[in-house]
Amino acid sequence: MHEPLHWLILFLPLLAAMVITLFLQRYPRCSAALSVGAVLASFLLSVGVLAEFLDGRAPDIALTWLQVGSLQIQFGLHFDALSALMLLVVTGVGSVIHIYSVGYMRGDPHYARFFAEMSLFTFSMLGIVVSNNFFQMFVFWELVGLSSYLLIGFWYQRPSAADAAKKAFLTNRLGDVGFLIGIVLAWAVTGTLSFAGMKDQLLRDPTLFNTTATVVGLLIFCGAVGKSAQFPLHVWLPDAMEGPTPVSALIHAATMVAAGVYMLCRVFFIFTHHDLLVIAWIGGITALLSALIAVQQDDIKRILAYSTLSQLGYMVMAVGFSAPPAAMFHLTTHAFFKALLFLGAGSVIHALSQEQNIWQMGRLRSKMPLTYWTFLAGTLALCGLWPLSGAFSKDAILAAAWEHNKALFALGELVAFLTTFYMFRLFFVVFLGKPKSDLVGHAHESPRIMTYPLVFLAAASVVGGFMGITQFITPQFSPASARLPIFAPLEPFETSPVAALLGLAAIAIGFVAAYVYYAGAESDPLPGKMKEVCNVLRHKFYFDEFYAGLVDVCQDKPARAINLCDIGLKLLVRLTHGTAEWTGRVLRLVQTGNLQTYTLLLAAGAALVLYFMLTR
Amino acid sequence: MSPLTIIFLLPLLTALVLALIPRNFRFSIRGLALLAGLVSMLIAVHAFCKFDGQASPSGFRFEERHAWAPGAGISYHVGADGLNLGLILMGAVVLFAALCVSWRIHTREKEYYILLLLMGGGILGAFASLDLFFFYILHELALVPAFILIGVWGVGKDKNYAAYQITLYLSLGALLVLAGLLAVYLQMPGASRTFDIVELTRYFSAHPMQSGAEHWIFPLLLIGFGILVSLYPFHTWAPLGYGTAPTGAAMIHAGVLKKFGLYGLLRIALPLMPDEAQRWALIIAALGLGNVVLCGAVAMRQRELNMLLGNSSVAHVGFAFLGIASMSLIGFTGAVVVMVAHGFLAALNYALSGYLREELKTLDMDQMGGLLSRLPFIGTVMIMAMMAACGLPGFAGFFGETLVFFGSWHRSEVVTVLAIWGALIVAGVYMLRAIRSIWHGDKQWPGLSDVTNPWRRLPYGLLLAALLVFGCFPRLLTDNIKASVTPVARLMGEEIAGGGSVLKVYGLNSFSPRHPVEDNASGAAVPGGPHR
Amino acid sequence: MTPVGLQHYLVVSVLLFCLGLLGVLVRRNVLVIYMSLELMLNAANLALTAFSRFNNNLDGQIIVFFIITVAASEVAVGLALIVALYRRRHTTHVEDMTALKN
Amino acid sequence: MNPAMLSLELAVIGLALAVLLIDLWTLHEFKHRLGYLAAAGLLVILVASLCCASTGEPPATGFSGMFVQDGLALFFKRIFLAAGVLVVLMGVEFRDRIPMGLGEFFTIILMELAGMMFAASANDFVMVYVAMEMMSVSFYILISFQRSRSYSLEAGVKYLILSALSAGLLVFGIALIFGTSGRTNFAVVAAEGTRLAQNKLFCLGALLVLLGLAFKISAVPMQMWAPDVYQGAPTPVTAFLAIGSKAAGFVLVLRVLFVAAPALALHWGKLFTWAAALTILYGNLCAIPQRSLKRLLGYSSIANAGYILLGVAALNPPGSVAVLYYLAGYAFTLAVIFIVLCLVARDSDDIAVLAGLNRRSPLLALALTLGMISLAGIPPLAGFFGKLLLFKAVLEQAAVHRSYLWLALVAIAGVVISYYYYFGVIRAVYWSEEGPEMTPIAVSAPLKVSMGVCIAAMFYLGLCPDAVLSAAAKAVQALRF
Repeated sequence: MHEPLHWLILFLPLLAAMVITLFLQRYPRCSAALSVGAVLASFLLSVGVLAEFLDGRAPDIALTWLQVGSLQIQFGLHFDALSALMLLVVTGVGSVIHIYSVGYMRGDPHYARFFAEMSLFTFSMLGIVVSNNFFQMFVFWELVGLSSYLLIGFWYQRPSAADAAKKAFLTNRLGDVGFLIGIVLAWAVTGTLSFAGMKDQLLRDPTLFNTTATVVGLLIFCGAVGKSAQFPLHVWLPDAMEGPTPVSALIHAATMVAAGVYMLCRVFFIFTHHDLLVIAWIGGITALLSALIAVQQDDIKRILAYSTLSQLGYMVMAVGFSAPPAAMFHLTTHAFFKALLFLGAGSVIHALSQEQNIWQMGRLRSKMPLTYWTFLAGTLALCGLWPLSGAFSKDAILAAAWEHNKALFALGELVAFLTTFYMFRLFFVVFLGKPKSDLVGHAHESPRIMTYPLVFLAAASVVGGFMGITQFITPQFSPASARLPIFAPLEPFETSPVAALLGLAAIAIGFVAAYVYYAGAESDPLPGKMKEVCNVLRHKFYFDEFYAGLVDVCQDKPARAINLCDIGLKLLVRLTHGTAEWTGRVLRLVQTGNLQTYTLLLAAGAALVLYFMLTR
Repeated sequence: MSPLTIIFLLPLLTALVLALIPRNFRFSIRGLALLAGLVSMLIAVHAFCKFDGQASPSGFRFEERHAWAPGAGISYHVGADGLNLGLILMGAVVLFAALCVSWRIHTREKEYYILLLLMGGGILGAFASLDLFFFYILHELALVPAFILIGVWGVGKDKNYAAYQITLYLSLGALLVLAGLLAVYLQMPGASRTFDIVELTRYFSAHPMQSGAEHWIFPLLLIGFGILVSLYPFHTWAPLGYGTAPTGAAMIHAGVLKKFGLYGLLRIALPLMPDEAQRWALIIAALGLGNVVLCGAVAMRQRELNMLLGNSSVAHVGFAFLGIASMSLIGFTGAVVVMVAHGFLAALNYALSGYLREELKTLDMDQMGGLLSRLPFIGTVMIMAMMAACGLPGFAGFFGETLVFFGSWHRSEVVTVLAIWGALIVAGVYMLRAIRSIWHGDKQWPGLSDVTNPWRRLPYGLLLAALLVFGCFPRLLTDNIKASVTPVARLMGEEIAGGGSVLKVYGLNSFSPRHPVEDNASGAAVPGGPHR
Repeated sequence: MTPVGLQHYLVVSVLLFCLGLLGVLVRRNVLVIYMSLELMLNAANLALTAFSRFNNNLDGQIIVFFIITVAASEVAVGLALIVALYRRRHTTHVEDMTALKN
Repeated sequence: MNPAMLSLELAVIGLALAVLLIDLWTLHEFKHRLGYLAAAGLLVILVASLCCASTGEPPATGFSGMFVQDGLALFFKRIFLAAGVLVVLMGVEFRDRIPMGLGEFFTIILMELAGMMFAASANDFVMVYVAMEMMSVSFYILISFQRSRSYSLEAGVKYLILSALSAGLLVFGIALIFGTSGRTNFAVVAAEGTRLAQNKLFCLGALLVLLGLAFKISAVPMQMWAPDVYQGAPTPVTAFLAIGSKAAGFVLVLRVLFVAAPALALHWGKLFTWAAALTILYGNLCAIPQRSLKRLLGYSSIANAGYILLGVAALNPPGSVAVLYYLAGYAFTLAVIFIVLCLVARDSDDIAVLAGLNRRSPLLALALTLGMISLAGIPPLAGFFGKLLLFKAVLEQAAVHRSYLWLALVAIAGVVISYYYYFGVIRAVYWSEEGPEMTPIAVSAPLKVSMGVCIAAMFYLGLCPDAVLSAAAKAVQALRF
């Protein structure tokens, strides 16, 4: 491929976004076509890049964006296994979701704006993927944050959506603060921003970072905590479900939230084992907390959101176990099945006139068969039932956990159980049982432009495990490792049978538990049985309340105090001005108009002058 | 004739011509003013494109020099280098935009345009001048117009106080600067005294000022320029002044005039008194942080849009101060980028808030909400502008701010961390809250009208485009800037080599294991970095 | 008895000057104030004459002539002014002339 | 002795007598033409002084050294003549408010002018006294010229008493100086300067003289009269007081300090520093709450005396150059302002009369604004460059004595405070479109021209300082430091 074509991968979506914003606001169909075309073209070009990479001809392109003194900032396109895989995920899943959106968003008054923002997002996400240096990555990191903000707040007329967008952006920014500080620190020590350069230096001198090594790693990890919504910054993701469902699928399930994981893999070389331990535990905690919360959610999209959080926790945990290939593998399969689940949920919501409460659904199996079957495939893949794709990727992570940290392994198994439990809770309540509201009666299968993407994604979810993704990516992280076989259906059971079997057991227990409680349930039986626990879970462990208090104490109260100081300063200025005026008014009283006052003062003044000049 | 001369004389002369036109000829008055602004801007753009710093040995392009008053050491000397080129371009664009958005002014148009042109032309001339006399008086040309503009066309019950406050406060700063500049001038031996900045710089780099004099001259300049730039704690004039000023005046004042002080510090105070500047670096940094963090926090509490924008604008110049306080090439470059970027940004923000004020008759954010659906164009542009204000990449300010972070890290980690907090979080909080309460939400607004006429959209588009262009292609600015600030940075760098005084001053470097000077060895070649 | 010397003249002159000044400060009638002012001038005259005499320098006495002449013209104008004021206001007291103040 | 030395003074006195004589044969309705005659005559003399009269190089002395014609004297005489022209023209405009004796009004102005010119050339303490009294006596008459207006009379009496009091101090001081030095000639006194500087009696004498002069320039502690008298006097007379009397006072201060007693002056820096600082603060602070325009200008004149004292306090040649330059600019600035006041403030001089002026007469509004800007010292007008020179002189001294830095800071504070009331005037002019009186104001051609000339001069002095600066530098060569 020629070099300009590589640039086009990145800039086609941006171009689409710009053209739509500037010229096509009034032409919804054209804008949709343009947006979809752009992302499809990017996908095709990405396939080209993959071919190039497999041939060993993938280019490294870098322009100097900025050069001031010792600071050199490049704008580059870096293609390796990691970025090629991620490119395909982003553009591939992205294309499917774009196409789905054409149907899902039909009739919305801001149809064109939606596609412009989607294209902008695609551009930003691709920018992260192809970055060859920290700075460029940070730039696109922020842009992704922006597009996420715009898309969550797409229906800005809804106060809840507007609030959610704001919350998402600011929470992300908290992570970005650490990320940026980490970048600056890393640059200050190594003098370079490029991944390759820094990696080279670290290889040459592993003690380069000296005492700051752990700090750098943790600061960089902060970025991932924000973007991938890890504990303790996970609170924004569930709220982000206020955005349109395709947005949730693309951004808040398949791609953007995975960017954190991608970044961790990309800069894996910078982490020390202390960092990795922290990363693993943060991932584990996130996985567990969100899986627990998901058990007691009633909003279909929120359940999926917590599920996403939980799976992201898995991926981050995998990075913490020094297993980036496993993380990337799970990232890919998760992109397939979580996008599928969201789109399926979207299909349901679409059919039920925007109803999202699962306790208003039921028996949709007969009304929406295609959605039903694809959703089932997605659910099973998510639970990790062999031979669906989730099984392979999840087991890779659990195997790594078994090897590194038994406590986290146990935690992982617990999460696997919970995952199956809440997913089948959702599944039973929504698709089986009795209809729980009148809406179900009017439900009907979605149009083909929405169901075909479901089918496509379901297929990918099913066979994702056999695509050889680990095999493709592993050489990048451990070049010395033996070449793995491309097709290995029984691989989980071979590498770590304990993990795989325990995983299957967890799925089985989870399924049975869900069946017992929720098959045919009219309302949630759990709150009645475990009132306190459910209350805590329904309040998401009171994180939002806690943070509201924290923000009030750490930000609003100080701000109020500072504002008072500022008012004090203003008063000081007024006081100065007032003092001058007041002095003038007082001094003016001397001018009584009486000649005698004047002569007296004049003589007194003269006497004073004489006294001071002649006695000194 | 140098294009710089035309750029600033054209608005000034047009103001004179307007004075001769009868006040009923509204169309001609506005047309002529716009034409002058347009031509001035086009020449500025042309000069910006044609600029190549290498062309002359002195580093200045478009130089023009005439003897003016040799007896007093005054000459007419204009020239551009990377330091002021961007500012001139920014000033010219903002002036034109300010003239464009003034179409809503219907009372006493003639005086309004005359005063606006005087203000804009004056400050452009001040940026172009390489002679302290013209540098000073052309800036002061704005003092009276600003007073009258706020007083006559201003909005709000506090406008009288605001007009007085801005005038008195700024004149205090200007007079301190004047005293400082005169003191610098007097430091030269009697016969060779000159106000020429180039010669002053040359003289003082060969004969460093005696430190006794430096000790009081630098503070004079710092506080004087600081007042002009609303350095914490001398900032209280800014939000109120801008908040009450008519849109065009607020744009020029907040966007362009405010940069004068920073420009003065970089152009005069630092190169002439590098040692003293080093000694004050920590204080400058602390005050800059005051701007960024404290004024940012104040902005969070504001419920009036213009007060919020005013405090935000005060907060942003803090980054330029931090860049200056870093005393490094990267920091200086960042500071200048911040200056240019903030010029466009502040002008854009005030242009938009002015439109809102006209439409809504209030800027109380508690009464707004849901405006985006009624005002899609203004809303979209303002959301972009507000995003730019919280340091989003793609807008010019981002590069300035990050360069400042990179530059100041070696000086003080604590300062940098706080600055990053201020840039990403504090700014994010108040801007997003503002977007939330103004544009988002479900309030209905019948009867509002958006800007639909492409001509009316022009000024907003122009400013936004400028922000985006420099945000995406920062080298347009930085390549020129770094060439021009390299000598200044070198002056500072030699200090590091000489006594290592810098680290002692900051005393905060324990965190970073390696010294910046050594880092350069492993990094790319450093044209202007510190030398050993 | 010591001969009358320069000091004695000067003491008298200073006393006269102070007396005149006191008059200016405490009297309320403009006419009297004006007379006191003349007294001050005469104190200076006395000093000049004494200096002239004791320094053997006639310049001082010539200066006195200058002063007397100038003072005469001043008095002419001043009295006319006071009369004009009296005709308008029917008073020559300083407390009554406080229309211009603050 | 060269009688031609006195030609300027003689010409002015001759002109005065001519006006007085012609007045006898002039009908009442044509009397204002006498003003034009006087103005034209003065203009001719001014032009002559610029082109033909001796340049003051080398300095010529006459009348036993009492009278000196040097660069300094000429510089001031030109200022006086120019001020005279403008004041006479103002007087013409003012004629409807002078019930009788218009011819005498012009004559006395010319006499006054002659007194000022003598002051500029004074080289002997006796000359100082005589010139000052010549000015004072003329001012008694001029100030109370509106005999039907009790304000005018009251101002006259106040000026009479206070001026006489200060003259008393001056005379007594002269007596003491004469007594201790034996002579009254500046050059002779200066020659014995170092010996006399030890003599307390001489110091007392010199201080009393300076106090007497401080009255003329309205500096602390002799400043009390200015607001009352400025307010009460007829406007052209106020202008003449502000421009001429002050300049005459300053030339005398310079001469006494730097010609007669340079040895003393160097030790008295502190006196002038304090005087300058207090004068600046007093004038500016008192002016803030002021509503009467002429009274405002009275306080402003005190404040400006303070600024000019900065140049004296600097005790160096640049300081004196600054004094000269400032006074030149000050003359034109005040002339513009008073011309506008003559035209606008007819019945009352409350600041409210300016309301709507911008609509009534944009030209006058602009002229007044420019005047205020220059007075406030804002670029690019004369007042700015004058203040710049004054600051420069003070800062030059600050390099040696750090206490001068505080003086500079006080001056800066004073300037900032002064903006408060100067901008108050600008505000009155521009803020409101409506005023109590909205009829357009007719301006006679001579006044238009003179306003134009003054504004041009303000710009010229503000932007192109070289010519006047070198003239001033030459002029101060007469002084010794």
